[in-house]
Amino acid sequence: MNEFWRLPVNVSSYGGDIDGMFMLIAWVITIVFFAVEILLVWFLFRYRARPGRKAAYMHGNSRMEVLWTGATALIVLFIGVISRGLWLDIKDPLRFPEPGLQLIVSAKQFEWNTTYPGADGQLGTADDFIRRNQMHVPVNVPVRITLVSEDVIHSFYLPELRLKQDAVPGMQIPAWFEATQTGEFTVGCAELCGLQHYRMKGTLTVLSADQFNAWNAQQVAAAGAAPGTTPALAAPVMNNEAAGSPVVAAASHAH
Amino acid sequence: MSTAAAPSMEHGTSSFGVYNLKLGMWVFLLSEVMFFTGLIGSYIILRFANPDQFAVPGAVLNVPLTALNTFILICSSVSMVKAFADVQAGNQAGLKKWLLVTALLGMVFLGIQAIEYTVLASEGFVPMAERYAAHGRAGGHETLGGPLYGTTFYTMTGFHGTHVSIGVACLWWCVFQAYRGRYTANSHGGIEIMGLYWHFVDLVWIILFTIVYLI
Amino acid sequence: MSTAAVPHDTAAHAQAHHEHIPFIRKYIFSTDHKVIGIQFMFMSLFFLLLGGLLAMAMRWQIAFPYNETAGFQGQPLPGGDLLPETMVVQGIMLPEFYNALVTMHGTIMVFFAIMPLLVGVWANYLIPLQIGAPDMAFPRINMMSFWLAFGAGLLMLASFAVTGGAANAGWTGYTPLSINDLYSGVKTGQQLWALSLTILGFSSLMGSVNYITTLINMRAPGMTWFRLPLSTWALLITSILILLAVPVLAGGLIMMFFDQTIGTNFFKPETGGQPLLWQHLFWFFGHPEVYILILPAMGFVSDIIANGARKPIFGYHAMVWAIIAIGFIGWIVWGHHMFMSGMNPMLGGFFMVTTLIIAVPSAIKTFNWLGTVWRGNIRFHTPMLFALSFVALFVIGGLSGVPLAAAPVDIPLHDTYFVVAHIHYVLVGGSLFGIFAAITFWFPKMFGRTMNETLGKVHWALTFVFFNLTFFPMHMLGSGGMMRRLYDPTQYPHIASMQDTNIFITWCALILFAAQLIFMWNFLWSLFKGKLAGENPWEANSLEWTAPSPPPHGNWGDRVPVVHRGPYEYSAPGATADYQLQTEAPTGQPLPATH
Amino acid sequence: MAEHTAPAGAPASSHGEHKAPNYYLIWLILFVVTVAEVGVAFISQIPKTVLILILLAMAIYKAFLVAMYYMHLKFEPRRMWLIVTAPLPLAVILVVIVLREGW
Repeated sequence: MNEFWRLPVNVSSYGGDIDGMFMLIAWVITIVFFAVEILLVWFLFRYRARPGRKAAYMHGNSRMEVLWTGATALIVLFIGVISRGLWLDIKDPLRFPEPGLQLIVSAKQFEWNTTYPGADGQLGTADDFIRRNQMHVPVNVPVRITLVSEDVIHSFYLPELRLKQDAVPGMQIPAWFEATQTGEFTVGCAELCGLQHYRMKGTLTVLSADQFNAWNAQQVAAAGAAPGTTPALAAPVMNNEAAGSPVVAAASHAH
Repeated sequence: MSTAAAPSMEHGTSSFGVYNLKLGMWVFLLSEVMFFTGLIGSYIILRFANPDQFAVPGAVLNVPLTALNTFILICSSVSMVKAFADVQAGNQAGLKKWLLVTALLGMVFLGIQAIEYTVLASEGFVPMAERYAAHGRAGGHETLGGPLYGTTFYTMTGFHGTHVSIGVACLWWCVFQAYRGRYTANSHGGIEIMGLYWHFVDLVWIILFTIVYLI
Repeated sequence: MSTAAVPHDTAAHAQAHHEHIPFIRKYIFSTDHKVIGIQFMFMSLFFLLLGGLLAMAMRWQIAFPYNETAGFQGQPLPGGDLLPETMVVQGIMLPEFYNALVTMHGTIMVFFAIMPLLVGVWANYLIPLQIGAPDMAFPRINMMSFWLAFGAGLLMLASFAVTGGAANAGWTGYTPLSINDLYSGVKTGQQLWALSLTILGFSSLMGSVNYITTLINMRAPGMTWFRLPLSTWALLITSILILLAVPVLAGGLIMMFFDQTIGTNFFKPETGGQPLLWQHLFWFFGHPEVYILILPAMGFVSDIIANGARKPIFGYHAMVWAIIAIGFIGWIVWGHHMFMSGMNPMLGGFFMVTTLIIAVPSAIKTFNWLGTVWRGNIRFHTPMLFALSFVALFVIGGLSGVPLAAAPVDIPLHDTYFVVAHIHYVLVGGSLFGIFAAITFWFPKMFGRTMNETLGKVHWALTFVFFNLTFFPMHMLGSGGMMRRLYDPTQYPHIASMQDTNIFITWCALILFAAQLIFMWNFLWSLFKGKLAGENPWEANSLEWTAPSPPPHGNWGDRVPVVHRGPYEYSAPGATADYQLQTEAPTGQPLPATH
Repeated sequence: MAEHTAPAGAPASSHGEHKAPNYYLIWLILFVVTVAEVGVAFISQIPKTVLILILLAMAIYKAFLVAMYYMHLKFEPRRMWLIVTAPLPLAVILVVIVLREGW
């Protein structure tokens, strides 16, 4: 079935749950699909018009109505109930795991800029550094990102990490992922954002912890050598709730 | 095939006891409710998101003047309903008189709104203003609100004003028809739906006045 | 009634001067609901063709992009030389033109093809005929409704010719891309887009005020609510949805237009405006709109399947309540279009549950259609084939909605070709097949001649096969991670690896498009040369089949039909034929004890 | 197709049975409530939330009066109410759900 649906390779901690849920639903709807279509084709064949025959005269059957209404309701409610927890695990900031790394991903036509906390491990300080269209993260560490946009709506899409989240100008939207394998993966834009939308792509490089620390140290050194890197969150944020508050706190979205 | 003599176009087989024209107007007003829901809803949402952009009541907008305008619109509603009552009672003179009063009151409302807009604009309060100060009334040049204030104020009151303008035009048409003797005690659907529209516009203003000017 | 045998066409035709209405009043500025319906049909079939052409150009670009670094040589767009340099340069489509194609294909198909084909055509044509009324409640407002829609269509077409080209921010027009030409490169086109849709909204409102009033007030004697054909029921609920949803869109569009032109700030984030507010307003309209686009087709299909199976519709009351339920629940599901938009995740949970619940009335309808063909005596005429295909394809479209409705599964699927496949299964496999069924079914009533059955069946077979070959593989492209609206999908390695599928889809889409030319030919040929149809060529029950074909202005002259029974009395025991017109008086003959 | 005509019987059947309400009394109430609204709005002692609720209640009461008496809804058949109140839940749904966004 994975082959049939051509799912991209999964390197996300919660990707397995999403894929499992997808497969479960895929099986349910495949069974329903075959049941209904085979029944339909069989009826069409069995009850095709023949001379001298007359159709049955009936107006319905209440018990059948109750039966298929109830059965459908049960199936969809079951799907709803099992989906809800997973949805909140992935999207509700209150349920996010303790992050090992916090990043700001700022979208603009047509690039993804990732702000790293720099030497002090704090975002929003002078030693932050920015990488364009290149994201480096350590493996097996929950990464919390805050999505902002400088111009229009973009959608931050990591197919292999089963993550998609729009970046909306004027909002700071939290998201998280945890990569389970090292390697290079796709960063794409899933929301039409202008002429070069199709080229708004980047690379996510998942490194081992040691490699990541080495890479980070190297970047920090380079950034220190060339001071004056603008601090993160250059995007003008008019949202009153977020204005002036620290990045990560603001990201947790008052409900 | 069994058939029956066709009823006239206006009768039909009614299951609501309401004739076509009136039912059609009510149905149309429902869509108007949703239209103003979109506008007022957007206002509420934008205001909740940006409370600092909206000035306190009276700081920018001239509440006494608008209260007078509200009063005028309420008066026009009562004159409209009197016109309807008179045509039902067969009182042609009363119909003409009250229709004229209604149309004139509607025009006074529009006139006052035009004055209000002119004064506000001269103070720098325009739909696209980034920042503005209300010279004169609030004293000094301090910033009283943000860009969304003007945007929403003019859009909402402007759309209401457009509705009033359309209403006034239709009222004059009714006046014209009334003078031609078009409406009788037995045939006055035009006056009734005119009234429905006019009262609806009044009703919307009652809500707008409270939400935009007083809160 | 004497006109019964004389077919007259809406196209310029000599027979017009048999009656003493001047040509322009009879065919152009007509207040006859049937002429207005036919006018809507010609207009929207034109837009359907245009929207299809735009899709073909898009498919060509997707299959044959120029991306030599990744090893894709590209193919010049056939006929691209005819287009100006602002769209196609030396056979290579420009990204801005591609984005305009994406936008205009969606806009034209949804607003100017499918919606008028379902509502403008059939609500006008069928409602008075099926309820036994001489015309609409407000015939002149009805005429204005058509001409406003026509004007809106012209405006939309004009946007291709203005500087900067047509709108290119997607048919959903997400702000701020759609309000700022610094971001999209399109100024006038985007303004025309908002303006045209606002005008079309007014047209739809006029129409639905008319339909609702007519349906409530002008039913023939004996036509109780539960004797209405399901087409009419569906059109009633659709009209209510239009009435209450379209003004919200119109409000949003006007705000958008002000943002674009006079510099207001509703959707501008830099001044505190809310881009997501537009999405909420758009989808608050947009989801009822989805049901506006499918409910009427469900109604037509119910009528046609009962007719083809020669059997009463299974569970008439359940069908009616399912339509009403879809109409109600449709108002509280719009957030599933915004699962990834950054809205409150708690809301996401709420919308997921409501969305899944809507599967229940859809399932009720599907099973009732199955129940209708069960133990029938099925005649496979062209409308029946399209109606049955509607059921088969709606099942796929409905089921593919389930993974999209389950919010966590939607995370990888959102904004991918899975969604494209889903919407096309519903809008083409569903609505358009329903439209083809309806056109072939009521064509004899409209024009007094039947369409050619052989051509009809060839058209059906090709459409059915190539529709599935075109759209089914898109599901896998989507679960494989191919995003929507990509000018050059080969830019992404994981999509480039599926490029052979894209090429296959494009060829199938071209054949699908070509198959529609058969329909066009059949339609035009049958207008003039089709076999003459009597009053009731399909041996159906509902009231329109008691009027002459085509019905004269006023439908039944100075009489109205009196209704004695429901619209689905097929194969009733004791009846002389296997159908009984709704006007057939009760015989008083006792029913036999057994059958 | 005279769209401006009421049928002969219609007004009698839909309005004949009730006594015309006292339009001037309604007008007086509307006037008094409007004055009260403006007055209340400028009393700064009242907490903001309470003030908003009071003002909204007054506005809705006025709107209710206009609809019931001037638009004669009180004298329409009950099933008209079904039609007329249909969009109100939708209006509430739209505003409440979008506000739940947490902006």
